[in-house]
Amino acid sequence: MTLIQDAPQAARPAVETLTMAGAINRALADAMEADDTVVVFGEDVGALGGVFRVTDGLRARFGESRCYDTPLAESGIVGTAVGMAMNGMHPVVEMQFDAFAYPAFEQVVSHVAKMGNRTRGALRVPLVIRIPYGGGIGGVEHHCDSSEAYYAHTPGLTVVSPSTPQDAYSLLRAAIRSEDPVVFLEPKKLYWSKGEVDTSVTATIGTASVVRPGTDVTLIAYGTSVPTAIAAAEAAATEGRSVQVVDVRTLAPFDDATVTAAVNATGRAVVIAEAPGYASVASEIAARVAERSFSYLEAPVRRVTGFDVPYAPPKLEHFYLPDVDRILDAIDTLYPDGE
Amino acid sequence: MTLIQDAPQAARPAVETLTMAGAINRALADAMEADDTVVVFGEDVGALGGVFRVTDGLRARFGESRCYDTPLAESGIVGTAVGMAMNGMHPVVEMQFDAFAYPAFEQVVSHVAKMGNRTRGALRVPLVIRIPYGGGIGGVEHHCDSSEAYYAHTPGLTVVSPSTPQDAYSLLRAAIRSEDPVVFLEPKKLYWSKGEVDTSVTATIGTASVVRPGTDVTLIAYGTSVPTAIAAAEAAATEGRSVQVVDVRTLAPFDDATVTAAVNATGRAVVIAEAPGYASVASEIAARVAERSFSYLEAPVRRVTGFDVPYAPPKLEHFYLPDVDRILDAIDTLYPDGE
Amino acid sequence: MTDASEDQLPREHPVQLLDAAGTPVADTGYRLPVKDRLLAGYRALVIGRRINDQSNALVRQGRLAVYPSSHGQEACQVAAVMTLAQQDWLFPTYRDSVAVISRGVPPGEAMVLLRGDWHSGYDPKRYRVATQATPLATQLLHAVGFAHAAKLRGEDMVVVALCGDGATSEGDFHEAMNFAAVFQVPVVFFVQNNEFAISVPLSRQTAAASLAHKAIGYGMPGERVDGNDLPALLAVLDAAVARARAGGGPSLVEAHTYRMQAHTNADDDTRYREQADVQAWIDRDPLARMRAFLTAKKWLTAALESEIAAEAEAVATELRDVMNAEAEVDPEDLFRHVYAQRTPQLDEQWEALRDELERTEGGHR
Amino acid sequence: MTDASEDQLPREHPVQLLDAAGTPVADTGYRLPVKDRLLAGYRALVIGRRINDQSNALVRQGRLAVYPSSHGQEACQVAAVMTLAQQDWLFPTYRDSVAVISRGVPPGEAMVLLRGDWHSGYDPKRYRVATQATPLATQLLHAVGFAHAAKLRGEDMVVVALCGDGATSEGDFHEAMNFAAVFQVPVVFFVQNNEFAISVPLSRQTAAASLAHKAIGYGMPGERVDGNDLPALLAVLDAAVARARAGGGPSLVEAHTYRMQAHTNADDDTRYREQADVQAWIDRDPLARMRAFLTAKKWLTAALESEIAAEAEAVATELRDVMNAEAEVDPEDLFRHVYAQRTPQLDEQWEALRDELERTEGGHR
Ligand SMILES: Cc1ncc(C[n+]2csc(CCOP(=O)(O)OP(=O)(O)O)c2C)c(N)n1
Ligand SMILES: Cc1ncc(C[n+]2csc(CCOP(=O)(O)OP(=O)(O)O)c2C)c(N)n1
Ligand SMILES: [Mg+2]
Ligand SMILES: [Mg+2]
Repeated sequence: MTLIQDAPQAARPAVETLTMAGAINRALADAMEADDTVVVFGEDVGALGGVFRVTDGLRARFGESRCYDTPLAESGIVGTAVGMAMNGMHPVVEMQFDAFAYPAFEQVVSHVAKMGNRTRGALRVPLVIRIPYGGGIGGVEHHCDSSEAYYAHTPGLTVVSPSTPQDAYSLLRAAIRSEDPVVFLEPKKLYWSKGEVDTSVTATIGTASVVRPGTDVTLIAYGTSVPTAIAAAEAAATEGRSVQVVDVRTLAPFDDATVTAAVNATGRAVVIAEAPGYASVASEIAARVAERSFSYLEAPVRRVTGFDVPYAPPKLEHFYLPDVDRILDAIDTLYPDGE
Repeated sequence: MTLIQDAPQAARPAVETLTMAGAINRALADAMEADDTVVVFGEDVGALGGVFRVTDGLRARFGESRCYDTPLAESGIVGTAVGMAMNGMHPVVEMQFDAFAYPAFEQVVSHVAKMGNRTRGALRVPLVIRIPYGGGIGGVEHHCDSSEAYYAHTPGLTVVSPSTPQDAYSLLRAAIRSEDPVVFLEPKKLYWSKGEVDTSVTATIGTASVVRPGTDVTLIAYGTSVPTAIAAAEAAATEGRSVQVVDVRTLAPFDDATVTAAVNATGRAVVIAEAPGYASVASEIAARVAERSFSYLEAPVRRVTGFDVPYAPPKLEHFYLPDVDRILDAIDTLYPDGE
Repeated sequence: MTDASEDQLPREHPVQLLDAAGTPVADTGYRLPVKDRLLAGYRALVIGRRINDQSNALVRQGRLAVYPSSHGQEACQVAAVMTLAQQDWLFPTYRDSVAVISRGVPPGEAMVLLRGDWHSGYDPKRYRVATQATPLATQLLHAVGFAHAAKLRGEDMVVVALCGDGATSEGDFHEAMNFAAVFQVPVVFFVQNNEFAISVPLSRQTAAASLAHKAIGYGMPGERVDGNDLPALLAVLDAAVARARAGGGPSLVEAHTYRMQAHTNADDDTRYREQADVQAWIDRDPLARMRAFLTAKKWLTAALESEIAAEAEAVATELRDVMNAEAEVDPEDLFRHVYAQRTPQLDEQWEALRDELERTEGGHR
Repeated sequence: MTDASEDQLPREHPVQLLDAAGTPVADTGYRLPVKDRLLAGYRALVIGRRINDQSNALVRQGRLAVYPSSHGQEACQVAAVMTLAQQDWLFPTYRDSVAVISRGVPPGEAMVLLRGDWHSGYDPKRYRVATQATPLATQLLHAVGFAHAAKLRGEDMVVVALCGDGATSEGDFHEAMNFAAVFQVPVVFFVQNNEFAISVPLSRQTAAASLAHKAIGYGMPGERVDGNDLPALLAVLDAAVARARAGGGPSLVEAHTYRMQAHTNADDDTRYREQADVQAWIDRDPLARMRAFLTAKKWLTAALESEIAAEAEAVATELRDVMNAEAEVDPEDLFRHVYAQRTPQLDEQWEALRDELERTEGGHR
């Protein structure tokens, strides 16, 4: 973990309304501006600017040697990024979609996550692997996996997922500054969501945040599930329940302090995530909360997650995805005898 | 899931004392004898009989076309196994060690797990991926990973891990008979453990078993952790505690019926597994138990797992591995005010 | 230097039997296919082109989620299918819908993936066509294993596995080529080199003289062919398939063609290529070339031309009609096929969803 | 046929400058290195052989957990290091301990992995030697990225990346070769083809005429060399390194050698190969060959011979002594290096372990 230093003062106005994709693009540009060891590469990140346009303009602005397309091979992208990081660069690589990061899995698990530990810190590999992940965009098979559990379970990786443009900007800047490798998971569905971004705001990896106050129930979510959780909290308010929402933000390592305090205050918790629930990050959060807040819990910790099935085809994804109703139903089960 | 049919009567005596490696070898031989679509391939499985000798004698007995070495490429091994299974064969492939299965991850997650669902069952891929896993054998880096969470989290996979020679035999026969792909995790540390094997005994994938009765506490474990849990239960008995042990056996899909009933009966549970605990199978079990047995629990569900660090080097692994003392300590925490 | 295996290197120039104008080119090694085959091929080309046009239209009308067009690559699509015997198998990619339909898969079943009601819409065994693969190069390994199984059983079966130029950079391409050569399985690797992997040009995929130069590194022959020249494609693929069928092992065929349209409707190719480059390839259109040749030969009469046009129209109409019919989706399908027998875990989850749907029936709470 | 890139094919026979008897062989392309270099090489060979013998002994004495011997491959080990300039980097595998030590890593640090007190025992930056890679072919990508970084900064640095014949079958080998060629980075891929991947013979790894035939498929030159002929290895590697240093891009060098001992002490090679085959290679021993040549040349005097023997003995003694000294292990190390700054999660876990160790101090409860 690294505590982030102050962000350099940008020439442009510090505060702007940006989409999450725009905020990430801005973070990449500002990081490349601030540190010329930062290089961006992957598939279609150059002239095209990425299939989601997240790297738009970087090649034009920083040149071919700072932002370039590679041969079409994910293990090659991550493996060469490891070598570059070993040799003083700070690579930020893009995996085009969640499921297309799987060919790089050996490099991620056996080297990205372990090189620093293997060498007793003599050779750390500061690099960022950006992965657009999750569904809700009507994508066909292999374009909508929520693959965070594979990374969060792997010791040595830092796994981050923002839910707002501001966090996307600040957390990516922090990730690029980190001495440790970071898997930066970008919720595709939120790429076009807008928000104010103050580029002078810094974020600390490893910290969750309470994004909505509440006294009756705590909803714990990350990525795409955060706006859904907030919407559910608002709906619950109309039913007279005060629901708190925690955005985990860093999936690994976990911020127990914030989450445990939040749950202890309400005594009721629902964990929300889009990934299949079995042996997932949601399982971990539920298990931790159930153990650490045991004596505070009025009801079992509920999980609202994806089903344990392959991600749904476009026409069925609305049945698969956690939504407000499903969260409200889960909240109801926390009050077996009504309120 | 497939309920297994009766095993064909073997010519040899039905009951024998075998090591787990021997039992797996016997299961492979009996399956190849019973069904000539069963083929075994991988690295060094032919003339050498596998680095753990698990495929010893198969090539000599069934010939080069039934048991053969491949080029050194795990994605190739699993990917061609998928193709073979699509075309009427029942491949049983060996990954030489846990960490060396990672290059095959994309094939496992995107095809092995999904082909049947993708084709609405028109094209199932019945194959078994055998993976020697876990530590406790003084192996160097990459030879001792407990990688079960990666597979158990992936919908469409059946994940099995035996803890006795009998289960190793019966579950592997069931896995090979399954219409679904099975990841068969073999606890390396138990390869040389001996036990009686009755080849006429069948097992059902998807069922846990209570391997030791007890009324005070339930220990939930699988693979290498089962003998450790039993030893801890025996030690606890000398301290006057009656400790029950459940062997999960099938890590996915999970047998809630058996586990929930067991925990409801004792009201106290400890989940034991060697893998790093974060977002793991142990997390899932703890979360399920905490939710499903909520009103029965006298104390929080404890987890005794590996630390969230890369697997330890040989000289440090005894600090890393869950052992009897660590389990007994966890049991003590279930009695905050002593008994 | 010279080497025994040197004949595994491709020719310096792609095999061509018809030049861009449709004029026959003499070739030492390959002969022009017979009249009927060429007419059948032309027919398939016209239908293929029509399928591409219709599919693009369906995307615009929102009936298809996405469509990776093979406009300009129809000769490759058609040849890959025409070279197969009935018992042979095709392993296509997302780009190969025209090949899939040419092989006999009903358009309505072929388009299920791109319409989004399921991941694949046809029974591979019925048409001997594997599912259209999205993860690049992964299907090549399936093709090799599939052919290996046939070889182990001594069956007469050849597998043609398709991939693009970009896919050759993936590790799975390497492993598939190598397994195929080591086990001498009856597979023909047919690479449609259309110069682009989305926005990335061929020069970023390889520094080799050609992709076919990779074959010798596996100990199999590599050949290059003009990918917009149907007769040449048929001649080269027929030879490769015959070789595989005769037990001669795998080979690699690289077709030089061009992706005349954007990667998919979602792509904007003006960001990464000059339209002049595209124009240069439009002048080498595979259809125009065949039409010119067949007309000069007087094999293609006005009557036949309009007969084929009518047939193409019929296929397009069928495609439009099935796509315009609303697909019925059943949420329980999410749980039905994950395992051969649904697990208790999935029973429980389906029941939860079913209850939820019943509760929220008639709108949300 | 012929092709512009054809000169990227290797020769039909491996380059040889000394035959098995140590008699010089005339070669058109490569010249015998100078006397001092050859004597320095011989010295390194003797020490390397001694390291292998000593390490095998340490395994038998239980001081090393395991040892993958390079007995018979010492010429490759030594040449790979002698060809490097001081600023260059070496990317070795588990089999290359002799190369690692030849590069200057103290035996005690080099053997930490195999002794089992940590995953790697030296600071790669200090010796310009990457960690010894176990997952096959994965280090080749690191080598390419490493060299790419140097190229981007315009530094004078060449990377020599080692792997075995079996590793060439992995997807990562393909991706590394391709990235290196596309980006023209200064890497020399040096494959020690010792005929076996544990029990699997070369014939199961490739159907190609040679592994060096893979180079042309990436657009880089491939060369074959007698792997037990130190002068030939030096000449060929020097040329490849010079080419890379001059900006000529990557190349592949395949050394034909033999794994004269079992894969590791844990292996039983009688299960899969005839001892006669091993004997045939013992007759081509790289040391004997050099000794015969240098003695015939009268460059190797009895005095020098015993001087070298004494040096080798000293290295062996150092190795034995450091290995016999008990390694101190600290359980807190498990938590210290996972992240640059230990996380609260790991603080908590270390504290739990520390308390447990204090509780159980003086034995178990
Ligand atoms: C493993 C993997 N990585 C990335 C992608 C995303 N992707 C889809 S198509 C494509 C380009 C493929 O180019 P090519 O192989 O030449 O085929 P073409 O699209 O030109 O037919 C990419 C990068 C993918 N489908 N699979
Ligand atoms: C990815 C991966 N798969 C399997 C292994 C297990 N393994 C270790 S060495 C070896 C054989 C390697 O042969 P080769 O590349 O020829 O090198 P050599 O041992 O002959 O030096 C195998 C299969 C591994 N280390 N990594
Ligand atoms: Mg292409
Ligand atoms: Mg070898």
